[in-house]
Amino acid sequence: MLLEKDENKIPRFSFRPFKIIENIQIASNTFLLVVESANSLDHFSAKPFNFFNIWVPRVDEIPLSIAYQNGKRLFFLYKLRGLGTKTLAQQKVGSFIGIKGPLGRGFEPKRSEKWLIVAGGIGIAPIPMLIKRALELDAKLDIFWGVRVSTEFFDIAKIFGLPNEAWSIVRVSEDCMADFCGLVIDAIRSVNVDKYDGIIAIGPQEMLKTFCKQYGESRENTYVSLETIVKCGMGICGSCYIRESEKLLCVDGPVFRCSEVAKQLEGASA
Amino acid sequence: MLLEKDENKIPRFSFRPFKIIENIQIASNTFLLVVESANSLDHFSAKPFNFFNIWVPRVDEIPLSIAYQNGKRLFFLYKLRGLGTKTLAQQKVGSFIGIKGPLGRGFEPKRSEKWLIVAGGIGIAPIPMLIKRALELDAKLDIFWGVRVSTEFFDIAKIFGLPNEAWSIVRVSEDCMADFCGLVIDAIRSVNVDKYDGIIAIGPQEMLKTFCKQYGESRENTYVSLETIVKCGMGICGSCYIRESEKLLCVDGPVFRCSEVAKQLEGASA
Amino acid sequence: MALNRLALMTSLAGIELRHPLMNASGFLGYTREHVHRLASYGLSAIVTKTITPYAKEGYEPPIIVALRNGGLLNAVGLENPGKKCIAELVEEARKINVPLIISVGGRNEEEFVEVAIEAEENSATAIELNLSCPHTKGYGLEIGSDPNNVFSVVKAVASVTRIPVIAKLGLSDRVVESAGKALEAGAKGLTLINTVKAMAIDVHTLKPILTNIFGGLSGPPIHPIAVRVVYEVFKEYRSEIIGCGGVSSWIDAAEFIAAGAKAVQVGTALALANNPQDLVSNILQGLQHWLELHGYKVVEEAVGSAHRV
Amino acid sequence: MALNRLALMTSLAGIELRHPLMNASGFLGYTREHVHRLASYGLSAIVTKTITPYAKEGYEPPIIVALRNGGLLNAVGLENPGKKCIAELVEEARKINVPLIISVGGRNEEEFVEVAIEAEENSATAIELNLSCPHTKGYGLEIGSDPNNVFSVVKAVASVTRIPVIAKLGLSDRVVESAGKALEAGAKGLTLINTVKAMAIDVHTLKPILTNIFGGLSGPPIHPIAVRVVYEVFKEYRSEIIGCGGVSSWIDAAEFIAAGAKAVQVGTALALANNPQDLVSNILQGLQHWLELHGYKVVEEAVGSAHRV
Ligand SMILES: Cc1cc2nc3c(=O)[nH]c(=O)nc-3n(C[C@H](O)[C@H](O)[C@H](O)COP(=O)(O)OP(=O)(O)OC[C@H]3O[C@@H](n4cnc5c(N)ncnc54)[C@H](O)[C@@H]3O)c2cc1C
Ligand SMILES: Cc1cc2nc3c(=O)[nH]c(=O)nc-3n(C[C@H](O)[C@H](O)[C@H](O)COP(=O)(O)OP(=O)(O)OC[C@H]3O[C@@H](n4cnc5c(N)ncnc54)[C@H](O)[C@@H]3O)c2cc1C
Ligand SMILES: Cc1cc2nc3c(=O)[nH]c(=O)nc-3n(C[C@H](O)[C@H](O)[C@H](O)COP(=O)(O)O)c2cc1C
Ligand SMILES: Cc1cc2nc3c(=O)[nH]c(=O)nc-3n(C[C@H](O)[C@H](O)[C@H](O)COP(=O)(O)O)c2cc1C
Ligand code: FES
Ligand code: FES
Repeated sequence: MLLEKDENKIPRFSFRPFKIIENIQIASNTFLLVVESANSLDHFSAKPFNFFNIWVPRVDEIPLSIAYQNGKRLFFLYKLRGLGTKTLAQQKVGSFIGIKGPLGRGFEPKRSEKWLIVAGGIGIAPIPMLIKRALELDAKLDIFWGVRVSTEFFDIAKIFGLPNEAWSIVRVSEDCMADFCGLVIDAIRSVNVDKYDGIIAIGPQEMLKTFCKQYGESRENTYVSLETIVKCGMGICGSCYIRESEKLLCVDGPVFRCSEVAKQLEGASA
Repeated sequence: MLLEKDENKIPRFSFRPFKIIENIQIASNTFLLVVESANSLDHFSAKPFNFFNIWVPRVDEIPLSIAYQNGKRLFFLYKLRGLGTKTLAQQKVGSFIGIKGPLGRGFEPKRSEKWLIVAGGIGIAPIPMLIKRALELDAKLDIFWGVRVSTEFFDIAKIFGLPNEAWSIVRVSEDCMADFCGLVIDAIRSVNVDKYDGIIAIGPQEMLKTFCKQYGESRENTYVSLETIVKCGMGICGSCYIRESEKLLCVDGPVFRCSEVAKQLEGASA
Repeated sequence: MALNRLALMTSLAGIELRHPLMNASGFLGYTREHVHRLASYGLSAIVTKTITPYAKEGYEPPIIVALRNGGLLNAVGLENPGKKCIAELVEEARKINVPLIISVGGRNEEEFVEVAIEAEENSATAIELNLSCPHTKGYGLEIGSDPNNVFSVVKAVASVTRIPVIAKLGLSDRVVESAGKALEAGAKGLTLINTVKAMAIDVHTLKPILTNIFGGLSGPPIHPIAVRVVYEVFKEYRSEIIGCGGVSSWIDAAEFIAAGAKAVQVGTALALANNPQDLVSNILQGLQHWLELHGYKVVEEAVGSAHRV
Repeated sequence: MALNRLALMTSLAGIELRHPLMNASGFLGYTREHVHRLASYGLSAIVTKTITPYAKEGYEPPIIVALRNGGLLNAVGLENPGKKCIAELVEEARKINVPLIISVGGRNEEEFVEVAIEAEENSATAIELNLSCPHTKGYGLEIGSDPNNVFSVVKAVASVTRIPVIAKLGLSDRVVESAGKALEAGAKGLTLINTVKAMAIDVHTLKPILTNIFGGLSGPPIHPIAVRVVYEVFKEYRSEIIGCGGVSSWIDAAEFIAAGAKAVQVGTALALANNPQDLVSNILQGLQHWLELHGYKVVEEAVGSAHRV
């Protein structure tokens, strides 16, 4: 279920200072960032699939999904890509970064629902937060997580201390070192999706495109969490627009129904 | 008891639009102004002896004591003096004026106390509000109200619908057409002030000066409500400063202990 | 409450407008999808992002940030796809039947003319010359703060286009003089004002927040400055003005109209609103009440009413 | 928490200050009683209301009003009792042992010099030349927006006084150039900035609110503009600067210091605070924490830290 946006935007759209508590590599090319608000009065509550824009001073502003929240502590999982993420990985514990958010709309199952989750690569990032919320909502999640090489895996249950109930995870890797060998999109072919209240996929655009082709046309409750270029995160700069749609990813997303982003995903192959 | 000032000052220090509901002469040279907030969300609660700065557009900004409050309606009693009050008297019912406030600190008896009130002329203005509050606080007020000519009197009980309990009023006029003949300051000479928890005077400076000389030196609980030139009402312009004191009337007043304003009252005779 | 369509109608530089409220340039406005989204807000006209002759990359993020004072600070760097996008924008606006004003930017007269011609050839409704961006080197205020430059750019554009030319001016010492020059050179209307040059420093990292260091301040903080400029310019020339800067309620819009504006642009408040549609309709409802309160039958009668003192 | 007196010490134009926080001119400051009250706030120095040679009546009220955007709008009209009050102010400040900076105003060099001499003869600590009031005809910004005028006024005053001269400049197109001219002419420090010319109209009565129509905008709305000016001027000249404009928390003050200010003035926030003493001590405590956070032992080390990028 797509959630509403928060009320007062001024604090959400400002960079609030957060202190880096941890910033460590946890898998190949993948980092865990833990930050804590420097302002004891700072109050926010992120929802699953909200994201935050992380300001790496003088370098970039990078959108990252909230991986977990614990009071004033925010957790992010990120993959090294270009200058921004690499510079982020160099930030030292104890130093400050600026954080804008929560941005976008949250997304979560309804009470007692059962959802199928398909994550590709770092697409796993928002899932710990989703599990946390599912536990609260008495919902069930079956997660398929696919990566290219199994060194990309890390143990979300252990990192975030998630109890092993109400959710299952099947690991899929192209190097055949996990539960299933191949693409995650192939791994779910055998699953009876009809027994779920909804399904959501998050990962590379190619994967989402295939996913929506297979499941999005016949089923209403098929969602994807997209990526576009996010600059401002505030609905102003227009860089995150969805092709042939009025929607902006940073305001209305990142989660959309497959039907809303058909044209956008088409473009992905180009 | 002097009351604390309100919290957020931005709305108090802005001119909020009020519609004129009534603006009629009720005694010689004396007007009753009733206004109502044009903004249905506007919220304020004035205390006795708070004052408001009334903006008479393009002419002046005039400090007037709150005479009474009834929900969104504010009541003022004013005497014609110069251009500002004369122009105010010409404002038509239905037109708008801007109002800044509540300003200053409020002043009220403590629960179940008994106070002696000495009002000279238009110094009666804040008294209806004080009576209203006294009724709520189960306090008793004995009021002496002196004027020069008895055409200056008006019936505050009737105008504001005040029940005739818990307060008494003795009318004093120099034209000998009232309960007592002479100056109000003479009228109270026969009163045993020791039976009161406190006494407060409001009126012309000369009267306050005499009052403080007589009662202010021996008794701690002797107060006066002063007038000085009030321009901004915000503690900035400095026009309302109290001689040889750190206090500003618009911020710390208009009610002071006699001991705080000795030098100021001295100046009054000059 | 239904809006009184007749009371709210206005016109600006010969453009008929359903009501006085359009978006400010730079809030979306350079793709077909943006135009569509803006139209859904219920605006009476759409102003594009400032378009330069060729695609222009903006600055690296951070490019926009909210400030403690309730305003926004931005240095986007006039990022836009270049004049080639104009055809698509006009087409989209025509489909949904809303007037489209092309905001035009350039480093010199030739560049302004180049984009203006493209706008005209595609039959855009009007042109707004951005002579006022306070933070993009070589553009905007670097040209617009000198009344003579304003004159020559407006003149160059006005003499080659038949669609109305609106000059958008920013805060500068001689803004009133610049306004006069723009009118003299053929501008049919003026948009007043753009953002005000400002900056923000993050005290935890000791770094300027914007990648460009300097940016433009927008939103409620600049509204009283913008009202002042509108008032001064109207007083001097009684010209057709679009008030812009810090409008977030009907009161702000009414202030602009009383100061002399016939139309009003909203930028920052659209981004800070939870629901831009509601924001627009609340402002319009407030304006309509306000007109009724004063017995004005049409917006026109309220324009410049604060000068009748 | 007790303040670390050593860490907060600073100096400006040769004046030793217990900490960086003084009041902005125009908040009280023209009677003995005002000086006393200001001193009770815990400020490190007191700046007087701008003093002109002879008593000057201000405008009729409304002279100051709060705005919806959190700022104040004022046009007091430089009301003051004239230079004769200086002796009393200095005497009071000496009694309570706080440095007193006389803000000096005038319509021409002679008037500035006249008041400056009075200040010097009474042994005031320093002089702040108000070259920046945006709304009083013939005074302030009408002089201060032209760098050559700034030069001649500062030169005239600096050449006849030995006490430090600080030039207070306002927002104008050439403020950086003016700052350079002021320094060249002998100013030992710069106060940046004054209020920004603005206005407010009451939409219910359709009247400009201030009797003077135009006034100066102060408070949080102008802070990012002021930080920008401080940053630009510091970058160019590395001069001694007092940051002024919209400080209402330690963060605002720290931003000024990081931008290049050695001291900070607070005006509007003093008036909007429920308790000015608490405001001052909260800002100072915040600043002290901030210095510690960055490992700075004294304010001086933090000055201009945002330029080290
Ligand atoms: C809503 C959202 C949530 C995201 N959550 C996560 C997450 O939790 N973990 C994670 O590792 N990554 C996440 N990403 C992707 C992450 O933002 C990019 O990896 C990052 O911005 C790359 O920055 P860079 O400077 O390192 O790489 P660059 O050198 O800038 O670019 C590398 C690649 O990243 C893409 N990219 C660059 N900038 C952006 C941008 N501003 N927005 C989107 N994509 C961009 C480009 O298309 C390019 O292919 C998310 C993206 C979005 C839009
Ligand atoms: C806190 C306070 C509460 C007041 N409450 C009331 C009230 O409830 N009813 C009432 O009739 N009057 C009240 N007054 C007095 C009232 O403000 C003045 O009568 C009014 O301002 C005169 O304005 P004017 O333009 O008509 O007269 P002016 O021609 O301006 O002056 C006439 C006289 O009024 C005094 N005065 C002028 N302006 C001011 C000013 N801004 N502040 C104070 N005194 C001024 C002058 O000393 C002068 O003697 C109050 C004054 C103060 C300070
Ligand atoms: C992010 C952003 C981008 C802007 N881009 C432009 C632009 O491209 N062209 C232009 O003329 N003005 C631009 N502006 C200025 C706005 O059009 C407007 O003048 C200013 O924001 C004041 O209005 P507001 O307070 O309603 O936002 C931009 C403003 C912002 C905040
Ligand atoms: C009511 C008022 C009166 C002022 N009077 C003066 C003045 O006499 N001389 C001067 O140099 N600045 C004057 N100023 C400007 C302030 O000193 C200061 O530059 C400005 O208010 C910005 O600071 P702030 O935002 O902290 O108030 C005045 C400001 C206000 C609000
Ligand atoms: S990222 Fe700027 S509009 Fe979405
Ligand atoms: S009236 Fe201005 S300080 Fe009191």
